[in-house]
Amino acid sequence: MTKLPDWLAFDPRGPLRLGPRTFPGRIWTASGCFGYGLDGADLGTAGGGSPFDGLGAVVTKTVTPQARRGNPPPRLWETAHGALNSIGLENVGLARFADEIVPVLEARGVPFVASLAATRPEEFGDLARRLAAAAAGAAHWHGVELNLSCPNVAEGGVDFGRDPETVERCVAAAREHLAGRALLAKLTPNVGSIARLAAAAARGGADGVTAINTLIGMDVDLRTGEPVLPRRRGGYSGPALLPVALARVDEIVQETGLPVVGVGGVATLEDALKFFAVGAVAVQVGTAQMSDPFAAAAVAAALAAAG
Amino acid sequence: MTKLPDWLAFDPRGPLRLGPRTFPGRIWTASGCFGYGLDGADLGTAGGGSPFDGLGAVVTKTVTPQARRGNPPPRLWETAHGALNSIGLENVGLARFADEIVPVLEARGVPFVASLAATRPEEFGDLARRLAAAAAGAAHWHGVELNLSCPNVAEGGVDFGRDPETVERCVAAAREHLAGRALLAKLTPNVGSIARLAAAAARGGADGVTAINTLIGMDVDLRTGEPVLPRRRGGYSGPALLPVALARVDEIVQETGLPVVGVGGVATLEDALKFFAVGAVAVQVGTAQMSDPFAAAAVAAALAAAG
Amino acid sequence: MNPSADATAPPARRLRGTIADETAVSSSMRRLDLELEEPVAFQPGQFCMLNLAGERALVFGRPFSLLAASGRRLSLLYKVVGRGTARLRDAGAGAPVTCLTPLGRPFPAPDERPRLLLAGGVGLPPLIAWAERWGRPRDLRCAGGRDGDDLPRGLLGPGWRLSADRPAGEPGGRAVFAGNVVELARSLLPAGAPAHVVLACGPLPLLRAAAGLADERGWDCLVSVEERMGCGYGVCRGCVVPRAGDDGYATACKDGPVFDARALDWARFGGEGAA
Amino acid sequence: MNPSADATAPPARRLRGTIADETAVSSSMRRLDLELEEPVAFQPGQFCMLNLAGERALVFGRPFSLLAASGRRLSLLYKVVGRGTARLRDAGAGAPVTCLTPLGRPFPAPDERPRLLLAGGVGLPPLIAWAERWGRPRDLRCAGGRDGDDLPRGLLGPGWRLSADRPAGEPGGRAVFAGNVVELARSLLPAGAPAHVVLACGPLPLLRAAAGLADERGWDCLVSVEERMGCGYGVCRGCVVPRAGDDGYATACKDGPVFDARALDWARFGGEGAA
Ligand SMILES: Cc1cc2nc3c(=O)[nH]c(=O)nc-3n(C[C@H](O)[C@H](O)[C@H](O)COP(=O)(O)OP(=O)(O)OC[C@H]3O[C@@H](n4cnc5c(N)ncnc54)[C@H](O)[C@@H]3O)c2cc1C
Ligand SMILES: Cc1cc2nc3c(=O)[nH]c(=O)nc-3n(C[C@H](O)[C@H](O)[C@H](O)COP(=O)(O)OP(=O)(O)OC[C@H]3O[C@@H](n4cnc5c(N)ncnc54)[C@H](O)[C@@H]3O)c2cc1C
Ligand SMILES: Cc1cc2nc3c(=O)[nH]c(=O)nc-3n(C[C@H](O)[C@H](O)[C@H](O)COP(=O)(O)O)c2cc1C
Ligand SMILES: Cc1cc2nc3c(=O)[nH]c(=O)nc-3n(C[C@H](O)[C@H](O)[C@H](O)COP(=O)(O)O)c2cc1C
Ligand code: FES
Ligand code: FES
Repeated sequence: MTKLPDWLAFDPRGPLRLGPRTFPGRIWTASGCFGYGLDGADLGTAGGGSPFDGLGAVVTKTVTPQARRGNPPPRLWETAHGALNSIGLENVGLARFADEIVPVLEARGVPFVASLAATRPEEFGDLARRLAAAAAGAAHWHGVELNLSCPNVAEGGVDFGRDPETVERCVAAAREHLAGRALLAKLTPNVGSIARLAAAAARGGADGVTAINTLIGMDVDLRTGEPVLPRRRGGYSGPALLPVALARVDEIVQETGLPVVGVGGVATLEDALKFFAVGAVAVQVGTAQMSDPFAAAAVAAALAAAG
Repeated sequence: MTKLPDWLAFDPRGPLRLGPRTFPGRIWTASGCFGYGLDGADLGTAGGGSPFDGLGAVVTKTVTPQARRGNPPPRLWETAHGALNSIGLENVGLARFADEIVPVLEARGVPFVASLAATRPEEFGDLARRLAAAAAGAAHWHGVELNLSCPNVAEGGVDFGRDPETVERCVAAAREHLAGRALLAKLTPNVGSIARLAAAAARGGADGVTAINTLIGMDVDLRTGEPVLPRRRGGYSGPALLPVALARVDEIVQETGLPVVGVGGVATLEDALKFFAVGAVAVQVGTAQMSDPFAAAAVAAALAAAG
Repeated sequence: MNPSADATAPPARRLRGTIADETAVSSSMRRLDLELEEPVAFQPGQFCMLNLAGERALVFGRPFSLLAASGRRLSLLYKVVGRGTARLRDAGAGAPVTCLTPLGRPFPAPDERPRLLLAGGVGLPPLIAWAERWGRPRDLRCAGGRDGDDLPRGLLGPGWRLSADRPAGEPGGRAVFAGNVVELARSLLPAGAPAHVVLACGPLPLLRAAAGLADERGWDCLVSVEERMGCGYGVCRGCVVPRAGDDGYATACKDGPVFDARALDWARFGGEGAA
Repeated sequence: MNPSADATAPPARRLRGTIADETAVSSSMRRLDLELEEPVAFQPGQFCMLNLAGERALVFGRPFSLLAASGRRLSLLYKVVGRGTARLRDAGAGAPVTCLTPLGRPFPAPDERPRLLLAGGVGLPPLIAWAERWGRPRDLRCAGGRDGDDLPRGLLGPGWRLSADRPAGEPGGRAVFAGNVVELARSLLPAGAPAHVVLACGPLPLLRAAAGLADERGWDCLVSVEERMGCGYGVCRGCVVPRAGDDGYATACKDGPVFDARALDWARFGGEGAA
């Protein structure tokens, strides 16, 4: 791809205005697939460069009110066309995130979006309030993505994020404390109408939505007949997801017109352009970022180089 | 695979008792992927044989009260890891199905399940009644699969099949007329809880459920920026679906204990065994049957040969 | 006029085999020779569904017209246009394949009327096969390409007239008409020329123009259509073309790919192939 | 005792390259030589995430310990156990790869205390590399296999003592101890033997037995663990092993793969690898 297609409705090489913020670019990394945006900083390629080059934002691993140790291994399983994960939201908790991680991201100038999860709307408000207080002056903190859709936790998780009213209340609770930051709700595809969830997020005050989180998936070990993941089912991501993610983004854009950050199966500039074609304003790279730390940076570079 | 795994809870080589019927086998073809069970009868391989050898049932293409001409082409699109279709339920209508197709299947001794779709519960009852009357003496007609989940029709279709109460009413309406035949409800994965739909089907009198129909999917033609399918989104099937189908079957079995006929991404005996591992009582071969008319027969033969 | 329904070709089989040979025959066309499990026979106009076997298999096989068969050797001509054809080209000799063949309704054998063969691009193989099997001197054979270099001249005997949209040099030393293949035919068969039965195979604009010519002159016309296919044997209803007379569809794989031009609804015929 | 945190190895890079050579070195082990874009250096115990590039790429790279590096040539030993390793074996010379390397915390350089090297199966390469770089005569090197034929004898100099669960013939002409590699070590270092620092690499039962031996004797013990990996560079939390002291997890890829045995919670350590 050396030339950008002329059907593009906007120039995806420019910065992105989303709610009150301007993001430096439209290629982001997806939550949970690039840690807290700290690891990988010392990685290089033969041509030099860093995995952070040209990124519009790093969406950090979802943090919860308290630290979580996550699910027992194995937590990851490759299938023929994608990946299953059952990390179980292992994370350092909001306090350490705010105290130890945000300052480093800020010092390094990494544009980031903090992903937050909780099990009740009030807790989302609380998380947002605490983060806003701790990171008040952080110039590179562009916004918050509410993870309303993690399939790998027993309480809350995906069921929680399937109810439009709950989505609206979670978003509204967080919105209150996030003046000046972009607020996104990350939605699950394991639902009938994702557009209804998006509309609910907008009513709650979201500046846009992120779609999609993982599908529910499973694999079986034929030697034992048992599920490969100890918790049986997990989150399905990777190349197999692309057509599903595109359809869900399209559904939201067509039915609500909201700004959508697309995610699911993106590995190349071509994949990203498909999301732009259906109206996504930015694109996240998830599973591909795990197999190649430079995946998102390479998409951003290819986009920048396209004439 | 020359030996069946010893963790199997039952011998999948035997016949299958489902409701009032005994099916000759547990490897079936999926609706819409093997026509009406007529085409392909004259196909052979170097070793002889027929695509129908060893099949437990052919689930015929879904028929509706009236014939439908389906959607404009292109109706099929290959993606990197699966297929998108937007056939739009093109079919000959119940009358021609009952009058012209059932007698041939019956004469050829093809065990079959008739797939039916309509847009209101009463219509399902009507379809069942008409078919039962026309095919009363058909010994190879084992049952009916209610397609409550086609994503490619404007009215009815998948939205329709997402409401447990509607599912229950459709099943109950058909059940009335189907004494002596197995009744299955085919469910959509584009929903939060598929187990709730399955439970509703059971309340309506289904002998089991079929899971899953296609996911909603989409692709974009990068030359034009337009969706590849004229109706934008279509049904996503094939290898990419396997982990999703397994998870959905597992969800139903774990939460309801109902008999489930598994479908989604099956191409080999190994794939089929994964469905048996999570408790499916039979398995359907869909997309794989399109690329190889002998796919299901080969799975059945491999199963029969396994010691 | 009906494409052969009572084809004398044997019923189709799914055969395994390997790629025996793969070579360029023009600037854009390649020839693929398969070595299959069993001998195969076919009627010109029939096709196969070809797929790589094993890990490199595509979700669907790809339809290719049959060019020639000799014992267990089956030959095609193809153009690399996307993922599947690129993978075929890169697979290399010895790569395992599966092949469902022969499929579809062929071009009928000739009667006393002369034929006008109109072939463009990947529409060449069935008409090359037809001409080889049944061609007579009074038939007019026209093959069209983009620039002339893309015509597989080694496979087009001296009986073939050539055209090119933008003729390049004359590498084959044979005169190339500047224009499309239907324009070439019009130049050779001006109004008042004796009636020909048209056999056309190529991209949709060619078929449309061929049907238009035949309609104008009141000639019979058979066209071989191209549609994306899933199964190739009639079960998926993925490969439909608009049928004349009602608002329904016929399948390219089983009702076709060869149709009487009058059996198709040209007004509704379009979509992606029309570009 | 800590695995080297201040490794002198350079930071990891993602390098492109090709498969330069691929050959069997025992009944079950194969050697893979890569030719990369740039020269690479590593510390024994470090690993790479290797993937095929292009159409044959796997969703995730696969972790392989580094055996040797010389200029732009990087060598591994591997066993075909599943889809990924089978695809590597079948890729053939010249196949393009990507390689993220060197990753993880290595085995530390030696101090004055003698080392007991315990290597089993695909745990051999890091300890072969360690012995090559830092081995001294007083270190005891033990390598274990299933039947002896699966040990890559050409790579195990005379300093290595060999064991096999079910010894086959003696193709290498060298005595093979009947039993597992920890039993071999116990037979050579009976109770009261001088203290050794244990370096262990292999399947979980081996690591567990090695940690048990060290614990009994009060020796230091470093183990290199194997876990399924997604990223290899610390971002996915997929490769965790149970940490001692709390009920949390450490990552095999970044906190390890080499751990002080006391840093791991052996009671919670298990799952699939335990079989
Ligand atoms: C009956 C029949 C006979 C054919 N005979 C030949 C032949 O002898 N030689 C040959 O080279 N090709 C032939 N084709 C076309 C050939 O099947 C397509 O070129 C091939 O399927 C493209 O596969 P791909 O994966 O490389 O392209 P894709 O990536 O699938 O598509 C690339 C491009 O090809 C177009 N395309 C894809 N499939 C078809 C199709 N079935 N028909 C028309 N356009 C398509 C797409 O619109 C796109 O522009 C025939 C098609 C049919 C239906
Ligand atoms: C730090 C590290 C270093 C390693 N070094 C080597 C090495 O030098 N040589 C070598 O041959 N192998 C090594 N391995 C193991 C190697 O990564 C696996 O054998 C490989 O990933 C299997 O891939 P596959 O697709 O062939 O198997 P899969 O189809 O993924 O799995 C097949 C079998 O391998 C097991 N397996 C898969 N991945 C792993 C894993 N990461 N660890 C343990 N078991 C696994 C599965 O449980 C299964 O039994 C190492 C692993 C780690 C974590
Ligand atoms: C290992 C792993 C961990 C993930 N963790 C999170 C998470 O913590 N929060 C979240 O919102 N999404 C998480 N996701 C989902 C991804 O952000 C993304 O939505 C999904 O994987 C689809 O995109 P992909 O196909 O590009 O991976 C995770 C995905 C993977 C594979
Ligand atoms: C071309 C095509 C047509 C289909 N038509 C029907 C249909 O008429 N009725 C139905 O219940 N399912 C239909 N399906 C869905 C399949 O029966 C099956 O549920 C789905 O494709 C998943 O299985 P697979 O991955 O094995 O194809 C169709 C699928 C395809 C690909
Ligand atoms: S390709 Fe399936 S019906 Fe023609
Ligand atoms: S493999 Fe991703 S954190 Fe270790």
